[in-house]
Amino acid sequence: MKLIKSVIKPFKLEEVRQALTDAGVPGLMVTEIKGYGRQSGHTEIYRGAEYEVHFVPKLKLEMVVVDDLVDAVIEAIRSKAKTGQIGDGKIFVQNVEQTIRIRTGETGEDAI
Amino acid sequence: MKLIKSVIKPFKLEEVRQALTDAGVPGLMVTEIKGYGRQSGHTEIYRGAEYEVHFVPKLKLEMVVVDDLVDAVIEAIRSKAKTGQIGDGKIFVQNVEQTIRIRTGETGEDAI
Amino acid sequence: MKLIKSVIKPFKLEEVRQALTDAGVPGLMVTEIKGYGRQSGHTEIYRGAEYEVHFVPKLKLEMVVVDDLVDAVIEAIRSKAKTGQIGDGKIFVQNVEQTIRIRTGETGEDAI
Amino acid sequence: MRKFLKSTSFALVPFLLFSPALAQEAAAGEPAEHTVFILNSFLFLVCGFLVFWMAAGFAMLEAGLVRTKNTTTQLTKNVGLFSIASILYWLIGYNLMYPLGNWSIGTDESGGYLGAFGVAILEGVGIGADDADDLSYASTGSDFFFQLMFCATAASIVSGTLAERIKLWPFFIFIAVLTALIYPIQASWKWGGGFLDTQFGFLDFAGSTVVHSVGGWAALAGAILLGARTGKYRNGQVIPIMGSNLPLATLGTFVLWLGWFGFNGGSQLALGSVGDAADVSRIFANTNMAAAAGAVTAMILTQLIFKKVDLTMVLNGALAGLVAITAEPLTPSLFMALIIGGIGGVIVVFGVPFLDRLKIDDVVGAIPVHLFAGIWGTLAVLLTNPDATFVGQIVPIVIVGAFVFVVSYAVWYALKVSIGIRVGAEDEVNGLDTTELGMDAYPEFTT
Amino acid sequence: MRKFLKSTSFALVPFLLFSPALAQEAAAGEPAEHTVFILNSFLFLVCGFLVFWMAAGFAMLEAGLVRTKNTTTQLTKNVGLFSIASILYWLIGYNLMYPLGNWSIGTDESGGYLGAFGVAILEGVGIGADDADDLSYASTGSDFFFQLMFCATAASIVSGTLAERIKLWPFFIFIAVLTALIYPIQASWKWGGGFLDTQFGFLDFAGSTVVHSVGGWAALAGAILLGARTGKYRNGQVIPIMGSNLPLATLGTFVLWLGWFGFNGGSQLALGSVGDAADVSRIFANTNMAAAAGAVTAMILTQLIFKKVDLTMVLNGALAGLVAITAEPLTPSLFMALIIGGIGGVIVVFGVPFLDRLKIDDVVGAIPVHLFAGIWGTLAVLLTNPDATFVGQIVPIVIVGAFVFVVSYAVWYALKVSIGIRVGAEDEVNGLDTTELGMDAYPEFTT
Amino acid sequence: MRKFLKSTSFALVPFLLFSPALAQEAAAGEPAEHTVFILNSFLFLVCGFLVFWMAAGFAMLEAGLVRTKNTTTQLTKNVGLFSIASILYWLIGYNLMYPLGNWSIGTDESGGYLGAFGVAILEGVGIGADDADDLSYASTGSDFFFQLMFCATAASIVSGTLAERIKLWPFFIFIAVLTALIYPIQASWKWGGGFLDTQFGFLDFAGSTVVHSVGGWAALAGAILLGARTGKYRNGQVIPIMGSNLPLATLGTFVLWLGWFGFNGGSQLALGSVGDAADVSRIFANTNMAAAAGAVTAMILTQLIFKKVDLTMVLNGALAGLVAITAEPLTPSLFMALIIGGIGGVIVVFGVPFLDRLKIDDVVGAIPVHLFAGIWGTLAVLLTNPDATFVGQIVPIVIVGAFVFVVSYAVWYALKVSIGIRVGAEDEVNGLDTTELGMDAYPEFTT
Ligand SMILES: Nc1ncnc2c1ncn2[C@@H]1O[C@H](COP(=O)(O)OP(=O)(O)O)[C@@H](O)[C@H]1O
Ligand SMILES: Nc1ncnc2c1ncn2[C@@H]1O[C@H](COP(=O)(O)OP(=O)(O)O)[C@@H](O)[C@H]1O
Ligand SMILES: Nc1ncnc2c1ncn2[C@@H]1O[C@H](COP(=O)(O)OP(=O)(O)O)[C@@H](O)[C@H]1O
Repeated sequence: MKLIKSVIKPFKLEEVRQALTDAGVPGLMVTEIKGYGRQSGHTEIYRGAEYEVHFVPKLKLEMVVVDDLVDAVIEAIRSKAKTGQIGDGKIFVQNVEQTIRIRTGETGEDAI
Repeated sequence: MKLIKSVIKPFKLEEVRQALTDAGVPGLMVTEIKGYGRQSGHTEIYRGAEYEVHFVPKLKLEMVVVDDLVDAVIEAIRSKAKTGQIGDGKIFVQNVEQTIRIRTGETGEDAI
Repeated sequence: MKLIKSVIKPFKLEEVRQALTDAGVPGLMVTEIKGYGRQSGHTEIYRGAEYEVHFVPKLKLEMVVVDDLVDAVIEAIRSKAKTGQIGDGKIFVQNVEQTIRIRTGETGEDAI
Repeated sequence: MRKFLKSTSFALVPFLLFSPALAQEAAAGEPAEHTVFILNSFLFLVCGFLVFWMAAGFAMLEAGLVRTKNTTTQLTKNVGLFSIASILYWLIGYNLMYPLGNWSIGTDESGGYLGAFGVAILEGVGIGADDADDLSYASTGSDFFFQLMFCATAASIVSGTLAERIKLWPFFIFIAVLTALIYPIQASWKWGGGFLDTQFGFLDFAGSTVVHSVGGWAALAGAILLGARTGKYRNGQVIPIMGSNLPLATLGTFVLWLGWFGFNGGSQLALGSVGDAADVSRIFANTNMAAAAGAVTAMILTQLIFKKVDLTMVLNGALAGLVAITAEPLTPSLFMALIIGGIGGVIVVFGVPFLDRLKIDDVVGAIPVHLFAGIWGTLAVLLTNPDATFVGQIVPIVIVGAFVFVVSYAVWYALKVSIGIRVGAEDEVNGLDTTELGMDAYPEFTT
Repeated sequence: MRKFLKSTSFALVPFLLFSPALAQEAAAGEPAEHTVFILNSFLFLVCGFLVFWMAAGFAMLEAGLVRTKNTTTQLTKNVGLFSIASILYWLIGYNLMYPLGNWSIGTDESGGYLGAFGVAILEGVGIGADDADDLSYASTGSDFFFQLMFCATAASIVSGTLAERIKLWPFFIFIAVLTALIYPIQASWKWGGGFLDTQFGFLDFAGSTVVHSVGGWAALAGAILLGARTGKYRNGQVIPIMGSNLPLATLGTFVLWLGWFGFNGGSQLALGSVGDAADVSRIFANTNMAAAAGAVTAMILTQLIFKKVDLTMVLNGALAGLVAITAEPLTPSLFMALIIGGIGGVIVVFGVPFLDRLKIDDVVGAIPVHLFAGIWGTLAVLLTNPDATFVGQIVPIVIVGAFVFVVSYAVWYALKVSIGIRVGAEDEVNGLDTTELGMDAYPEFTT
Repeated sequence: MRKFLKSTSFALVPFLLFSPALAQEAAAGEPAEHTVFILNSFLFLVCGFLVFWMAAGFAMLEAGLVRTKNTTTQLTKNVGLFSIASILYWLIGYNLMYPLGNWSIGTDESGGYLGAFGVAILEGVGIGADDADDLSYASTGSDFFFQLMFCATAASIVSGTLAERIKLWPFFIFIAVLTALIYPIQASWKWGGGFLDTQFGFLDFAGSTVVHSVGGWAALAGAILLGARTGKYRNGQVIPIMGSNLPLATLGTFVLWLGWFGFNGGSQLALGSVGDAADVSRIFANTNMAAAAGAVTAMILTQLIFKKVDLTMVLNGALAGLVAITAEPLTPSLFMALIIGGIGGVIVVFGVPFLDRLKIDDVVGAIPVHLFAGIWGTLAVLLTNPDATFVGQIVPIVIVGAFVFVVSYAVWYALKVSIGIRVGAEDEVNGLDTTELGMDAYPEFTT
């Protein structure tokens, strides 16, 4: 089981979610985050004082999937979240040792 | 050391927190997220237009614990977060390689 | 590649971000969380009724870095986020198996 | 409203009897007769729109004191209740409250018990002076407009207490009964020239009892039958449930404070003489003083008792000061207004936890503010108005309280056993906005 | 505003002719001549500040119904448009609207088509009665103040429809044209004594057509040329875009409701007689009833059709009720006001999805509320005012509509092809607050 | 308030001397004497409640411009300061400001320096014309109500500048001194008939100096002693700290704008003649124009200088326009009002960064708006009022400024060295809502 964590541009959520569902991802956690990366650091003015904006609003998606699904998921996100412009985001893959479904007590891949 | 990441229904927070404290979990990170899973997809109407609600408000709990505590934590969450109805949430377990307490510089299990 | 996840006091963000940039961290995800730990449990009164405040506002930083950078990152966070007072936060290190940059499709360390 | 009798009797007195006197007075500098009518009417319109504004005040106060997950519902209730009150007060309430001699039960002389049935009818378009319903008073339209707002105010009080767990439509049904029947009937007893006025000499200038305690009693009956919000009282402890938006609550309080100048000032019912102008001015000044005193008292008390100032209590304190001065905003000196309002502030600081000890869950503190401080205010008339008697104040307080509480309880009970008044347990947890309305108040802020 | 003619003719009539009559009347109890002037002026000032308050109402309503990422821009537009209207109505609009006989095209007798050019000039400081521009009416300053607010109202309507995608400065340019030229010219046709008044006997008391439909037509022209927000219509489906802050939207609606008492009540243009006072009172009562009926109707209809009450529709319903009664708030009985306002509520519940089916994206529902209900209200005059004729109502509706729509379309079009009116696609996605202003409305809430 | 002298002298003149004249005038169409009294009183009440409303405006503006973590505290300060002002102005301020000849130091003739001590006493209940304190003016209650609101306004100005770091109770103590002593004493110099009025012929119609600059000077003294917010100035750079809720800030500005019609309009102090009615109307129109011009100017300037419109500057611009016109809202033409207000807008756009360069941290821009534009407005009287002299304007500006600044500085200093005025560094970082009050403004939105 793998945890796939991905940062995307907020307005891409709906498309990506659709693609992930199609790819068979059973569940998602979506968090509003502030992203810092290459797409940062422009200057704004507030009441006459300049300041640098370091953070950009992003969404973080997390999902746990069976190993076989990892590639399809990566592909789904890649294709849908991509605008080709700086700030599109990243995908990270981590290992997950155990999963439990609270409602039923199922564990492992059944629980995903 | 393990990271236990769990999605629960928001109104269960207080009960779960109590049980986790009792089980000896020393700290927690709680994040408001939008959850997508089986409990999703009902239809609403806004100004005469139908739309599907894909996301449900959930809380994500994250805690790092010593290996020995993992089972007790899972049990604590399972028993308290369960309503038996769809959408109760999941528990995921991942490995953690290192922990540092910022205040003291302690590392490893001492830092948890 | 490692995922470094750290809880800090919100007002330390700017300093820590600066230090991380200096250390060569290319990107960050920042999430507003509620923290529970030793620095918790004081009592407040609302409309004449006492209650315990269990959670304290914190920020969670997540960044994926190449293995070589881990120590420098830990050091940067430790030195900048530290106030010496309870509630300064933690740093957790986890393994990351794969990274993809959505915009370019780059993978591995190139994508970080 | 003081000595309210829309005086058909007066209107019947031959006009000529008055004319010379009036002419003479006019010569002495007094406003011409029509000017008095115009000024009185305009006072009602201006004060009436201020009281209208209180509907917005209640809406914001309550929207600020509920949790976000119930905010849309609370807003909907407030817009809805005002609209329903507007319609039903026209349809039934107004003539029930002001039968002008046409009592269904009772008479003007003996004091009436039940007013007249029939929709409100205004004067025609472009009337001449002879066609005015009561040239010595004000236009019926302005009176209706002003009175309607009082009825709606009583209804607004209820929605705050019962927030976060009551179903939408049963709530509206109760509001319809309250504004069509309960409020007007008891109001007729005093302001329509009914038996509380005639037989007891009851004094309640702008309605500490007639309006505010009525809302409070109706809310109390509902709160008892409805039960507390899930999780409010656990293991013998009170678990505070924080209001989600204190700027809104503060805004609402300022709006109410502003509206109250109209509420009390307009209840002078006249602006056509030097004395009336000076009286309305006194009322404005006293009303403000009582509110200020209530706020300051709550500020000091919460600092002393809880060691920290509690803004929600300060807001409640200002409102309790306003309710307390409402029964007699005219006769007190500014110093007495300060005392009367200040005690209002004391009442909420102790009244809110007191209710909690009884496990009566009043989301916004409407019962301490409107009922407790309303009773206090009605009794406080004794302090400054020599015309008031203890019996003449206490008996009407009890009679109005008993009537409103019993009838409200009956209506709530009927609703409870028929269509139900409370949302399901899980619906409550998920929030009424999701389950009752399917619409979040802040869809982007709360994930 | 009914029968508006700032009556230079009147003012020309030798003063002596009046004096005896006035003196006599005064003896009979009527207000003295100067008192009438004062009361009329004060009515304008009080009602004028209420209508001013509507600018805040629109701002809050719209800020609540857009997404957070466009909120600062929407607020800026609202503050800006009111300010621009204030300046341009003084610079050009006022005399264009009230030429007082000095028509550029047309005459008072035949009915004018284009008013006078020149800035607005008020009466001097500390004038005596002889220096009043029209002693039988009201001070020019109060009239200007009141009229200006109507002009600004028409402009406010436009900003809601076009929210979340229009560029700031092109929007302001349009507002300048609207408030300097479009609104005043067509308003002169009726209220300035122009041809719609003279030749058609068109009746539009407070401006269902002259103000509200004008805003609606201008908005419609803009919406068509601007196109819908990205993502609103996808694959033949309507994708709802939720308002971000319903308490603000509700507050805005209450503010508008309150302001409307001034809007309709002040349009009586007089408070100096018993009849005028009673009329203004009727208007207040009817205005309130129509709003309440619109809200209740929308509440019931959304419950029946969608199975859940839709707060945003209820708010729109109240406003549609208000717009509907605006063409004739005086002659209806309260019952007829209920019917007229209630139908306003029906109109929005069906009008909003109807527009969506046409893929015309109206962010706040301004077109159903102000245009559709405005047309209905103008026709509804026929129900209660025997002076109205079908032709006299329908033809002006069409003429005003055609004029405003065509000219607005031309202006929008010119802006579109010159400097452009729509922000870039990515800018729209990121939100106008970031791209147009670089300033978040709630920088801490939205990550 | 222009030429304010509550004229005991006048009241002493034998009534008979006036009577015939009045009777004659009445015959010529003027309002009867009592009518004048009623209209004047009513003007005060209406304008007074509008100025009351400004308290809500300041509260919302400031709540919107601070960070969420300090919002509850800011709201508490605003409710508290108004309440404290209400009590202390009654207790001490009113008679200190209007000694009616009973100067503690000085006389009416030579010009007073220190007024009378004693609580405010209103006229009795239901007075006849003979018992009016000043039949030629207005009821004392209405005057007190109106004047009180001005005092509270001066206090409101202070809270904005010092937000986000000042302790609650020390702030309240200062407000008590300000409203009991500082404001009334200097106000007596002009409006109470004191030496600035008598000896300098100082002109300040509604208080650009007497009210607004006073708030500004008191705020400036506090800001200097209090120091900037942590993190505002770092390494010689200004680090902007964004306001958390711009819709609230915008709402607050609209509320202030609305209230200002009462502020300036009521300062005419009379509505009982054609001239007064026309003058109040001029004032309303000019006030609106100045605000609009301030907003538009700020809009254009921020676009030109910063390349993007800055909403917070536009809001400040409107307010600066209002402050600027306050010293003389009557004599300017609409065009001059536009110029005067527009320059107010220029002042804030440059004044805000200017203060920052001095490292004086003014959270909401109250010093540029109320002090800088207040000075400008007081000087601008010279442009349109031939009675004004340069010396007569500049010397009072300096005297008032010196007095208020020095005394305020002393009081702040005494507070600082005794109980302290600033919260601890960590408390400031955590937010005053947590540390001072233990209550979040939006507990659910901010994690
Ligand atoms: N090494 C990283 N660790 C964690 N998050 C990252 C990392 N690099 C980028 N991100 C996240 O991805 C987002 C997009 O990255 P950015 O560098 O701006 O653009 P791009 O991915 O197109 O090069 C950032 O806002 C940040 O939240
Ligand atoms: N594979 C998954 N990866 C990440 N989160 C998941 C996954 N499956 C479920 N979740 C989270 O758990 C929540 C509950 O899951 P759901 O399928 O709705 O109900 P249940 O767990 O009762 O079957 C979801 O809202 C989602 O946030
Ligand atoms: N075991 C843990 N797992 C996850 N988060 C933790 C853990 N321990 C602490 N934290 C986080 O770190 C924050 C600071 O910890 P705390 O115990 O209060 O202070 P300190 O780190 O100074 O001992 C907590 O608010 C919590 O969010």
